[in-house]
Amino acid sequence: MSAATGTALFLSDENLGNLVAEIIAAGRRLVAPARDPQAAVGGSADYRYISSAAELAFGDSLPRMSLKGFFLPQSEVLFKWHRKGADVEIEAVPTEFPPQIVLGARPCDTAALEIVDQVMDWGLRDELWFGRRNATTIFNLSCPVEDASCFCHAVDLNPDATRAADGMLTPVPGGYLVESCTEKGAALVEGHKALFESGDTGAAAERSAAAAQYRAAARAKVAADLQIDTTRIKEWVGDHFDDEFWTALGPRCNGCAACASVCPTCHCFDIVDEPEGVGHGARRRNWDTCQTGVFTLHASGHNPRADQNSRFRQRVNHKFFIYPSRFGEVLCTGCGRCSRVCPEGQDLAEVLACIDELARA
Amino acid sequence: MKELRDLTRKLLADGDAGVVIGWEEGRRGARPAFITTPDDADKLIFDARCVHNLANYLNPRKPQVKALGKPAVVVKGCDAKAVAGLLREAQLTRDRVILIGVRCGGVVQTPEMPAELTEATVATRCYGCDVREPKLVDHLVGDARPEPPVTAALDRRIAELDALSPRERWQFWTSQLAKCTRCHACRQACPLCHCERCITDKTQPQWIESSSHLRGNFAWHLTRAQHLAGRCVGCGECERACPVGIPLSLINRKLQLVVKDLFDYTVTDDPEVPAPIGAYAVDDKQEFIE
Amino acid sequence: MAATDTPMKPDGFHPRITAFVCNWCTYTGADLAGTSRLQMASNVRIIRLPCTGRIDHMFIVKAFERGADGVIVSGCHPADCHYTAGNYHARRRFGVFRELMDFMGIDPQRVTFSWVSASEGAKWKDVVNETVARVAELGPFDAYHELAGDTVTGGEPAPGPFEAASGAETPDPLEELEVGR
Amino acid sequence: MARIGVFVCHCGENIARTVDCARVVEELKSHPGVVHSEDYKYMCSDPGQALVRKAIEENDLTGVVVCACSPHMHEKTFRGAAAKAGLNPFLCEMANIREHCSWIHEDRGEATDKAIDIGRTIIEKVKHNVPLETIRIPVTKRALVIGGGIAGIQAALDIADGGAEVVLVEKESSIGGHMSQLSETFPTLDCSQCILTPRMVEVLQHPRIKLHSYSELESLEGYIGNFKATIRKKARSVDEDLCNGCGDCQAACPSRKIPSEFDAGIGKRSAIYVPFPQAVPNIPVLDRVNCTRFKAKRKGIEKDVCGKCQEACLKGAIDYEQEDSFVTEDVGAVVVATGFQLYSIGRDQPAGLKGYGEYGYGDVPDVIDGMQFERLASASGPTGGEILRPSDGKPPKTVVFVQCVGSRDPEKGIPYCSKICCMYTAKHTMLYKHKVHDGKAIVFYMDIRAGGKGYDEFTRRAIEDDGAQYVRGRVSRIYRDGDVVKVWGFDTLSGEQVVVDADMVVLATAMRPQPGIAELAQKLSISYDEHGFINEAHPKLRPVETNTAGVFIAGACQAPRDIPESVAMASATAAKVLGLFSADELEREPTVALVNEQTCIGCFSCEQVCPYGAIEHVDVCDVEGHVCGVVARVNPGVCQGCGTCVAVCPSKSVELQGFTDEQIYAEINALGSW
Repeated sequence: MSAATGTALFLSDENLGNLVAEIIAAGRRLVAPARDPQAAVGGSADYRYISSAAELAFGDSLPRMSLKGFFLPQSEVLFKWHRKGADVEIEAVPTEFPPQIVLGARPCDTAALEIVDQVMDWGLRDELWFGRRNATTIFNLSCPVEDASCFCHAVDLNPDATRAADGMLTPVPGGYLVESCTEKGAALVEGHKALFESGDTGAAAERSAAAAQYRAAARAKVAADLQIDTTRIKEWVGDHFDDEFWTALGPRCNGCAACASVCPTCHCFDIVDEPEGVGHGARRRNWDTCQTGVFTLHASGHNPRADQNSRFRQRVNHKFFIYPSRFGEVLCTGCGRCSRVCPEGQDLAEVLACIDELARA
Repeated sequence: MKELRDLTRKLLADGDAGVVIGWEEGRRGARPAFITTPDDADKLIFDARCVHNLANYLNPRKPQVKALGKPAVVVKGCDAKAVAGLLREAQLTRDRVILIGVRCGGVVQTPEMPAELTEATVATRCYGCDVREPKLVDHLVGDARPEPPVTAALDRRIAELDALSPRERWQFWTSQLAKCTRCHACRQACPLCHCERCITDKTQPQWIESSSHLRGNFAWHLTRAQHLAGRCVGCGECERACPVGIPLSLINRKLQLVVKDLFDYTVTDDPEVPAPIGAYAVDDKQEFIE
Repeated sequence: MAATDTPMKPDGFHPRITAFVCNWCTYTGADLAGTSRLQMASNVRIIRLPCTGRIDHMFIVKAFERGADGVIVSGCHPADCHYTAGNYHARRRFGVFRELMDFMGIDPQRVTFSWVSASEGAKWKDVVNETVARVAELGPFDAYHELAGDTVTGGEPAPGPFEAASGAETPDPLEELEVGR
Repeated sequence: MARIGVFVCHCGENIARTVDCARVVEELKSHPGVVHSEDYKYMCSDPGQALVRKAIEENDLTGVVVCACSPHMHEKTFRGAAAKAGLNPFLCEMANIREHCSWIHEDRGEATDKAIDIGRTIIEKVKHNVPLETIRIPVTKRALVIGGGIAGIQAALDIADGGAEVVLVEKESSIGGHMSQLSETFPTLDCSQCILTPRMVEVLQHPRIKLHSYSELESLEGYIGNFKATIRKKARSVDEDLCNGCGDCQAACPSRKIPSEFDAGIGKRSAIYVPFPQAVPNIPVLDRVNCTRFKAKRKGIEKDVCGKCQEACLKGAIDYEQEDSFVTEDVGAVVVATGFQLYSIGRDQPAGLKGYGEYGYGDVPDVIDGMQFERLASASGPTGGEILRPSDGKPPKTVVFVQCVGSRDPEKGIPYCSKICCMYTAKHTMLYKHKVHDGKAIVFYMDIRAGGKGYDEFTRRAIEDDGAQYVRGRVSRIYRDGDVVKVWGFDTLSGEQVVVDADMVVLATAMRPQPGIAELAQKLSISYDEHGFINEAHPKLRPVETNTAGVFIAGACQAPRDIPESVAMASATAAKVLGLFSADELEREPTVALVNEQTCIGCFSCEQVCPYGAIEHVDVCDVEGHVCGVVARVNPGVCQGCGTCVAVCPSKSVELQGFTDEQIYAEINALGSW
């Protein structure tokens, strides 16, 4: 997953603004890291639908939530029903979506989409997920690496990965180096080619060097944090379901599930029927998470995961044993959001380091 | 600190407590610690970064904590109010817990912040705190600390919201609640949300839609606030836990002010004082009733 | 009278009012209004409960969700509760809930709380007519009814997690305010 | 799947006039779950009920919705019909399209739309109704009667004669009530005491009646069949067991100028006294307010003053140190018979009433009220039955009687008719004429309301045989002018102003409930109207019951009543009480709360708000039998079904049968289809 293929072009800061304006003027929806003007917790940007370049916040820290909500909305209608006498009429939702563009996605968020693609196409193809996937063109922002909770390199990614992306922007003085790596990405550049400076100019080499330096610095920063072997971890987790390790970790967790909310790869959903009157209503799917007690509560009242120890174990199990066992790769891109958001200081990187050490011993 | 660690060692060594729940140093600042052997007592810390309300771990529906044995919990003044709430609501009996009170001079907003209290970093809940030294305790440790810098930011924001028209408030709250993903971290983080089955998880009938559209979110947040009216201790853990940054403390604090105004009630760490909802006075205010 | 008896805005808006009333006082008072043939607006649908003590704030929320433009909660006067104290408990809860609604931007004028005794058929009529007139003035409560905002038309994707349903076009009322720590 | 039957009643024209019943039938027929829908002119009639029964049997209905009148009117009727057809009665509900629809709207379209909505709402509710079984609770076959006037006496005797025990509580020192003060009674003019006192003695001697005189109800706990009454026995200063009623104390008492309440203030009594010679029990009470000894104590004089009664009592029954004492009585039913007071027309008035200062009552000694006239006319009264006016003791030659003083006057705060005044005024004119043969009786009246057996004949006799002069009109002013009382009135028939120089004026003042009735009603959890009269459960069909099961009402505490009516009501309550006591177990509606012990967390918010103490604590055990928690449980015998526990339960782990969250949700949901 190294740097993008294709020719590197230069997009000045000014032209980034123009690109945004042109995309919006063309009536396409544009997602980018932007500030929430009303955020209670200051600082961080979120991926938002934006309406002008002024909202862009590329320089901000990692968006608080991952990109997944634009593909698996936190709540979406699957269909509506209307009962007419003895008949029930089903109003389907469209699975074709108008094109949308994401600018400035973090590589860990974009890569997560392709990882989740596997389960979304497992036996039954999730039309809503893939409808949105196909309609979306994503340009990553080469990541400066947030803080010590980042560990993408430990799960076979890196800050400048372009997995699942259609292109990438790398910050260089005065603008961004732009590389497209898919036809969709190339088409986007082509559609606005007047805004991009070609790579033949004299400044190109300087910019390439700056970009390379930027990327190398980021890689070095993230590599300093966590050194683990996910294969070793997978084996240990698979073999140590009843290990005391889990009971030592669980008590701190209060089951708030904020980790699952912000996680780019957590994709569980619950399906509910919500009546809106007599004989009509909507079937919706909503984000759900294994961190809550009701997730596994049986109708009988029995709960196979009766305490938070087993729920936290499940989270690690699913990401580092179950998913790789079935799909060949871990369900984690090392974004570190779960550690940052945890109100009780639970730290996945630390947990993985502990497991790795146990596994090595 | 030494006092706390020595006490912890003693409680564990004498078998009085199975676990001492306090704070330790984590990679991202202070975090809850579960000390089960005397040898680990030195892990414990207490400073202004110890924002967590550890009363949450006394919720009887946390079997993983129960399994560690009789708990001794380090409580600040605001945490003691939550313990009083659990006692009041029969979720705990006094003989089942050891309370180690710490004298507190305010905490910062998040455990990752530096421990220095400034007007910019002090948690909003510390404004007007009336229990710097908890009374509902078995042991009291630490020295008295100076009053933290004053910040009435929360009350000021409430006053600003109150000054708006209902339509403007509606716009504010719809934009806030639109973010809610219904992860219910606010509930899990709340020491007084202790139901076995939360009302939002009840499906027959489904009073509160579990979908995170605004309709479900309004029903949830109205209900969460209403259920906490007169019970909320203002520890702010809900807001801190919220992954999308909804300013829940505004709502909780507003209702604290309402309850004070209507029933002259302020939440207390005295478990014998009944909560205002569930009690009544014949001459309660009723100007709003035609 | 008839149709003109129903308070209505010039644009023909007939508010929908859901009333939650106690069995012993207000329901019986409404019965008395009937036996006294007191003509009143036809906009109110009554749901009978044994006591105001039984009335949960979620009834009000659900009524709004289901299209009500206004709500009436009514029961026995203080000291008259058939069950001694149900109305006192309700008074406390709704005293708080009313403030909560107001704070969250739900205009409290949409909810009438009243005491109507079994002998107050005429008062019930007044409560009905005044509530209907007041809510008619406020207009339909579409803001609440359309909260779910998921009309399945036009192929638009459901709003993303950070796309405020109403935030886009409306000016931000708190722009000037310091919201955030 | 629900199979609901809908039955739309025309109620003759009452519903059909404004509601298009055919359209209601059609619309509801297509509502999901409805398999049968029809209308009929009188659904509550026998053929109407037969339609319901037939439909249940033929269509195998799982629920019945009767769109008709208020459930308060006919819920029992239709639930009974459903039960006869084998359907659990609690699967039948009423949609009120009469009181709440057809009677209050005139626009046919609007009323029909609303009726359909009301029907839908109840249909949706019924889909979530579940069969409920009647609750059986034990009954204590003992009744508490509050008030020892004629109504209370009659109720007590009838119940006791029926075989049940009775506890009779009277706040005065003697039973007898107002009737014992009357001279003669209409329309027969027989002596009141002659017919009453034997009944009083019968009470005292009845083996199954326990009398607590000079006592009041302190509190009442429990529920139908199982009340616990706490009775305050007020300090009488006389040991009831020792006293033999000899009267020596009364004779020895030096304070003899105290206005006698029994004589309506016209006669005097001593500080220790029995109110009248035929008192039951014949045990005196010491009036501590007026007793010299107690007055001195209150003034701070430490030395014991007086003590003459104690000296006089050979039985040593006088006990100055006596204090209020309390007894508790287990009873299964309560009869309230607290009677009335006369509207006091003096200057001091309770809130909401204005008084009649312009009539000079309290200022002009010869302006008296009806009860005072009774005492003047009574052979046992202060004048020995001679009619003598209070100012100078002369027989008055012209007496003006004014009716409707306070009654039927919304301006003064009492809009209702006191009902008995027309009759007793006529009686007064006759008593007067029989004693002062050359006297002139002039009556100012608004209407003469003499409905009742022999009543109209009675008033005619007063006018035609005894020459009472009836002037139709109101009196504007009464004042003293030298030796006479000037009465300014207006004759609306002749259109002339009338001024009468009267020797005495008798005001027929309104009947009001007894003071303290509101407090008593609150103790009993029963309701009262704006005037303080106790509300009956239904004005026509349940006139002696209240909305609190097991509490009944008799006499003038419910509304102005004369003696025959009071007695009839009293006997009716006795029939109700004896009916209640006829079985060892009582059947109760199962609309009570029920805890889901699986989700209950034992926070006991429910216990805090339960007005009946119906919440119990129950241990829950794990599979090995170890106690692992405590949850709430509702005692179905104690629960009255208010549902306050449901509203305060944070996790909704308690349900109120008949008004479950599912049912209410369904009703609100149904309104989403407007």
